[in-house]
Amino acid sequence: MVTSTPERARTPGADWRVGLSDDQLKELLYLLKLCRYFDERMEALYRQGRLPGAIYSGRGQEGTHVGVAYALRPEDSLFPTHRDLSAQLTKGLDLKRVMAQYWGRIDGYTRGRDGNSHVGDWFGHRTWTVMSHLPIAYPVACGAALAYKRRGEARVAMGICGDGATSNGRWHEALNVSAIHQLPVVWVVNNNQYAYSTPNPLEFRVPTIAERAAAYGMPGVRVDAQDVLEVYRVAREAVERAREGGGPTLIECVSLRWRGHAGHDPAKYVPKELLERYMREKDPVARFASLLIERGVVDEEEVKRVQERVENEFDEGYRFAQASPFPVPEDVTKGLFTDDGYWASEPSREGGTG
Amino acid sequence: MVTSTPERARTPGADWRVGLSDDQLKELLYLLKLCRYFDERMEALYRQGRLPGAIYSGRGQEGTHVGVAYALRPEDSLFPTHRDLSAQLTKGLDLKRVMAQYWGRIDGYTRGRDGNSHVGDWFGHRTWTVMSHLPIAYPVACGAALAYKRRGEARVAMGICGDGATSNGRWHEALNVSAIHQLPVVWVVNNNQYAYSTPNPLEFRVPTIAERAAAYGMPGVRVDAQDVLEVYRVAREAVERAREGGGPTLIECVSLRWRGHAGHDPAKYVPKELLERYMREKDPVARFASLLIERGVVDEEEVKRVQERVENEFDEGYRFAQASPFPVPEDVTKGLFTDDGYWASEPSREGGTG
Amino acid sequence: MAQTGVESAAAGHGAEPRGKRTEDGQATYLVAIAEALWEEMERDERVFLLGEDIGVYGGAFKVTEGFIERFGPERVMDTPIAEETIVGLALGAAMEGFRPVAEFQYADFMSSGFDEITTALARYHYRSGVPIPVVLRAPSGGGVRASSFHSFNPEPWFAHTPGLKVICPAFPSDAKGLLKSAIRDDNPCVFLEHKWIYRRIKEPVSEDPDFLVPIGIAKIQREGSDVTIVTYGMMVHQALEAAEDLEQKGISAEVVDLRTITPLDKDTILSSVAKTSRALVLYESHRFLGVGAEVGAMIAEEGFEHLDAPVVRLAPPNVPVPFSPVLEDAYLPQVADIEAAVEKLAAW
Amino acid sequence: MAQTGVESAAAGHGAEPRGKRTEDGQATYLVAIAEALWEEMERDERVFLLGEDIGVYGGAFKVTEGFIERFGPERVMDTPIAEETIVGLALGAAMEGFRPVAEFQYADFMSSGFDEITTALARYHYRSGVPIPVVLRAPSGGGVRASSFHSFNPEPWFAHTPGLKVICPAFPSDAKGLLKSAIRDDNPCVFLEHKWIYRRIKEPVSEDPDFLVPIGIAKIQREGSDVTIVTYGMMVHQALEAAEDLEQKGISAEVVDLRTITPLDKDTILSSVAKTSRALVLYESHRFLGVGAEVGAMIAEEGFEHLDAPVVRLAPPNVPVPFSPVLEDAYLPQVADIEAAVEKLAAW
Ligand SMILES: Cc1ncc(C[n+]2csc(CCOP(=O)(O)OP(=O)(O)O)c2C)c(N)n1
Ligand SMILES: Cc1ncc(C[n+]2csc(CCOP(=O)(O)OP(=O)(O)O)c2C)c(N)n1
Ligand SMILES: [Mg+2]
Ligand SMILES: [Mg+2]
Repeated sequence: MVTSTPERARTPGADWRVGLSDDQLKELLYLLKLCRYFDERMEALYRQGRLPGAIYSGRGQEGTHVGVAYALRPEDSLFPTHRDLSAQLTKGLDLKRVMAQYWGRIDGYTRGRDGNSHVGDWFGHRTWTVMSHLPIAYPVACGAALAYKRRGEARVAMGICGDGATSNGRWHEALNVSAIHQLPVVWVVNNNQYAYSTPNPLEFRVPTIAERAAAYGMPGVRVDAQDVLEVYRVAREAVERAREGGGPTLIECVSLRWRGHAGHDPAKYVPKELLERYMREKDPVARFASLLIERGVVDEEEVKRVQERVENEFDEGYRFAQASPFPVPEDVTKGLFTDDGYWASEPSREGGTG
Repeated sequence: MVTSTPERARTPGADWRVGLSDDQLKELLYLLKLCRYFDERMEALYRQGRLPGAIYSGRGQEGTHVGVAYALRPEDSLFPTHRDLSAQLTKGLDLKRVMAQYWGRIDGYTRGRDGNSHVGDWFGHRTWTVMSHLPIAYPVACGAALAYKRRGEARVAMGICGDGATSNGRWHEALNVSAIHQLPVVWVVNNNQYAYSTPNPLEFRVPTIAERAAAYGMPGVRVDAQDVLEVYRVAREAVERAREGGGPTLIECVSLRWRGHAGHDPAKYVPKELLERYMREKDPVARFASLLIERGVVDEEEVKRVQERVENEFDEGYRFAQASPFPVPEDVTKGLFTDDGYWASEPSREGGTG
Repeated sequence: MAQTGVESAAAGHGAEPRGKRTEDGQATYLVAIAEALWEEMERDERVFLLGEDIGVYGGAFKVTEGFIERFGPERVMDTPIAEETIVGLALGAAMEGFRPVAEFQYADFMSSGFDEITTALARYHYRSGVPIPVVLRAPSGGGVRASSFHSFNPEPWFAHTPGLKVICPAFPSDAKGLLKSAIRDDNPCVFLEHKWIYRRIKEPVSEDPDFLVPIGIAKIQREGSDVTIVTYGMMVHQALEAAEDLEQKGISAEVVDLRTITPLDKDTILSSVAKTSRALVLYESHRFLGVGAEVGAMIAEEGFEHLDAPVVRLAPPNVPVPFSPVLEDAYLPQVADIEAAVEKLAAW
Repeated sequence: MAQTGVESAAAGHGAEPRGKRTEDGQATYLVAIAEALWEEMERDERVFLLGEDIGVYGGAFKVTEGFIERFGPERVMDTPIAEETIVGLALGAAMEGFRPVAEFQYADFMSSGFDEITTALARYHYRSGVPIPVVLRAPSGGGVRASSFHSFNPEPWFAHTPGLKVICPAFPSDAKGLLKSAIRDDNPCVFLEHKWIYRRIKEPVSEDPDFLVPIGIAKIQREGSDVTIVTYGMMVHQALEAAEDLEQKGISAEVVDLRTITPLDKDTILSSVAKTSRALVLYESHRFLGVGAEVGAMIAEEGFEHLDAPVVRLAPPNVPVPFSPVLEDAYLPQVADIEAAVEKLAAW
């Protein structure tokens, strides 16, 4: 196992920007801000009772989500969980359609069949439509990676799951099979130190998750996810190794879940000091903005403009979602199988009670 | 991970008999011979079409089965698989009732409800009634061990499974949970190098199974199972550690499956030279008999007498099984729940069509 | 008994602490369940709880809030997300004399522990004679806008599996009495709590520590003479609402609440049908091979001579539970659907 | 068509290689299945096989013997004992354009991959629109003295699960034609082969590479006028044997072979019942909520006006499949039981 040393990349001589252009660095900033703002606003709407269903905040973990997903090419596939909406947004999902999903509208990616972060866009941005059962997409990521390998395509599948999901049998099966067949897959564990209320020591008895990679015969890396560039660097290395036939890698990104498991959870079980320290010292969004200012890539003005852009996009998405009709009730039985052609045709935009 | 060195125990100064008395050494010899003879005779009966159902030979792995089970006390529990009948016999199961089980008779431990090595005797010798699904008893062993820990009893649970079963998610879950809660459990993997026809390299990509123990935060030991004393020594160490509150251990016992997966399988996929070498050089039964003769614990005569005893017991068991009646057909629906008292009363010995 | 319509928004996601009885001594379904657990843990130290986030957090729905403070982390055991092993832990401990009660965070995740439930837990006794006093509790069912993975009704899978008793109470008293019976039962019981009911339904509930409701006995929740509605779980409440409306229209519906799916109380069902000659089987699990398939087939076989009309089934279609309120309402049988079906039957 | 009694001893445990067609061109059920796989792999390179021991070994029942030599280890992929992941591999590869056919060594072990089957595989399309051309093949059923863990009939679990097509052929031609249809279908299909039938039943089978049997259509295997026997799988053969005997006694039984459980061919069932006015539903899965529960309830609901007698069900009791021949024979419906049930129905 390797523990990545974030500061290394900043030492004189090393390329602090890990090969990224100014435009790319700015794109990362935009993504971090977008994900953060989306998360904050959606929670506010939830608290006001203006959002149906559930929300799963990824706040504090943007370094993980944006960093790993940014290492993927459009043709690579992503298999995330409930917590990883920011990774899906980084992969390119349309904010407007994501928001329509949250409000159960026909323009949501699932056409109203699912809500919140249980979203995906396979034929567009090649992301798995999230399912709750943990980590049910890990074995599926093996299957996609198998397809790439069989066809000799230079593509990679990435699976993300939480620390808690690593206790589940499927996690072991998927890592094991990916190693045996040297599949082009990258396994990301978003170790935010809690599975709902359950802390790491009740999930496993080893100091790190990354060291478990050895049990499968694959490299393991542990990275501090406050630093999006370091996460990106580590992920890119793993993605490129996989792409070149070097097999799977396990990456543990360490952060803290700033909010409760879901909207209703005040997360009193997280020690206050720990949370405050993370929010103060390890905010991946604030850190990255400071870094870019410090390095002269952007100035305060530009950061403000990014923030404005993000807010506008959110408002636009919100209006789009509210204007999108509900699905038609009669369609509830359609599209279970391909046979009725429901998904092959545009959905009806009339007749829903919205 | 530790790789045990069988020869170490034989070096001058070391206690070659690992603390066992002459009587105990002789008991081991008897058990090895019993298990071997039973295995051979049952296969012969199967080939003659005189045995219904299936058989799963454990030949060549007696060093594992006898060695680990001999390290348990009567009050410890054993959770074996289809391959591990010899471990159950070592734990004390009555050969006669085991044979009645093979022939579907009422005196079998399952009262005819299951056959072959899918046997167990919970209230007697504290062995799990084997189920096929791999490794379904591993999580159950955690539960038994949890009970011992909770009550402060100095008891241990032992789970056995094959190399192939380690690829299954349950294996990971059980090891992980046992480590988190430091349960008094010993995990034995009977690595006979094949899962049905599937060789180790298609099951995992690490050199050994024992080294996976590190991923759970428990000790791992790999032992050459040709040497029953060394297996016993390693198992006893693990059992005693567990008993004293030291938590779980993973033990990998390496041998080779001499016969096919089940009676019908000629196992052509096992390289002939490999098999021959194991049969010639690594026969745990023959080796142990030679050792005891060499060390003067028994002579050729006594070995012959043990063999005779074993053969007589088999014949007696055979006669017992054939004389045992079949269950009564009307009882097929009984004993699904405790409510009808079926298992609390002696079974009817009349009315079966046997 | 208070009750709100099925169309109200998500409430099952564990928003509030479970709370206590009301001042006049009524208990919600959730409180009744918590009381059953508490009393049985007080009564019998072999009883312990295990599951995800049930300790410090008190469970996703706060059923076990306050338990860890009273009983400690050994008897209120937080487990990793390893459902196969949660079941295995319960089974192994039961074999050694404990009486474990395992909580699944949602009944949906019982599929993640399916093999240990249907193979190990369910079949062990039949082959060994060892008593297996295990209860698996799980919040099931829809109507709370929780979509496909938090609304499932697994009872048909488990009712088809030999060796499990499957319990689906609709009222606080039944929930309490049946859960206490399940904990005292020497066999594996799947106890499905309905998350729509948790905080919606309350009633006076016995405080007798030995108050038990027997497993396997249905209950007539409302007497009637024209049509029998056989149902269970959340649908009991929709059926009662429909029956009330139907009364105005001069149709007298009898509501049979199964309470237990296996063993199924055929006698109560058949006597009711003998009286009314008409049966509507109403259920929330998917229509095809849902619980009502067994009930319908059973009536058609054993109550044929009583029937003056077809045995009609009303149930959700065979698709995953959808999220959008419009779709979920189209998916679940509504009170109006029940009334229409009963009217049609009555006019047969 | 050759056939031996249900009481004969174990034959399903993969004892012999699958062999070829007989000299006169007949194929056993097992050979017909192997041909379907082979032809579809020849026709479409996106089709590949995966499962435990299917490569070098040729599968526990030798269905894929000789395949790895022809198609190589990539298209005949041996997997570890990781059923959840076998299903996940198939699903992921299907999402990327392959058409995987996964073999379960026994249908019993589908419970070990249950979550990926019923959650991931079954529900993905409804929420995403992505076609999922996956076939899960598995040897199911009893009658071969293989006891509880090698005799299971999982079809009720999967038929209740929205999003799976469940296929249970009884004859070689149907097995071949339906398997080819399943492989060409863009949806997840659970294809349950009956291990008792594998080597027992043979018949002439089409060699046309485009010979397909449509999914979702039942077949009347024997015409009759007095009683309809609705059944599938191994029980079709018992029903036909019973029908033959009954003919001697002057009772004319019609045998409807469902072939597919979902989608269920209601029309064929109901037309037959309309003709005979009497239905016996015969099935091998446990009685309670087994396939016949749905069929019985459906007839009682939609064919009520045709019925002159109760819809009778004949099925094994709700206990695990026992090993001892005496017990297994008591467990499985026997030809004599079928005859008795039909006689009783005919005399109603
Ligand atoms: C198999 C399964 N069991 C239980 C749950 C309920 N559940 C949802 S999220 C969660 C905690 C997940 O923790 P972790 O994997 O660390 O992810 P995080 O939410 O922290 O990102 C649990 C227990 C589930 N989704 N799947
Ligand atoms: C979950 C599951 N899948 C498939 C099988 C079928 N099966 C029985 S034994 C076996 C091979 C087991 O190999 P291993 O674990 O190495 O044990 P061994 O037989 O070599 O002792 C397989 C695949 C099973 N019993 N359980
Ligand atoms: Mg977490
Ligand atoms: Mg092996």
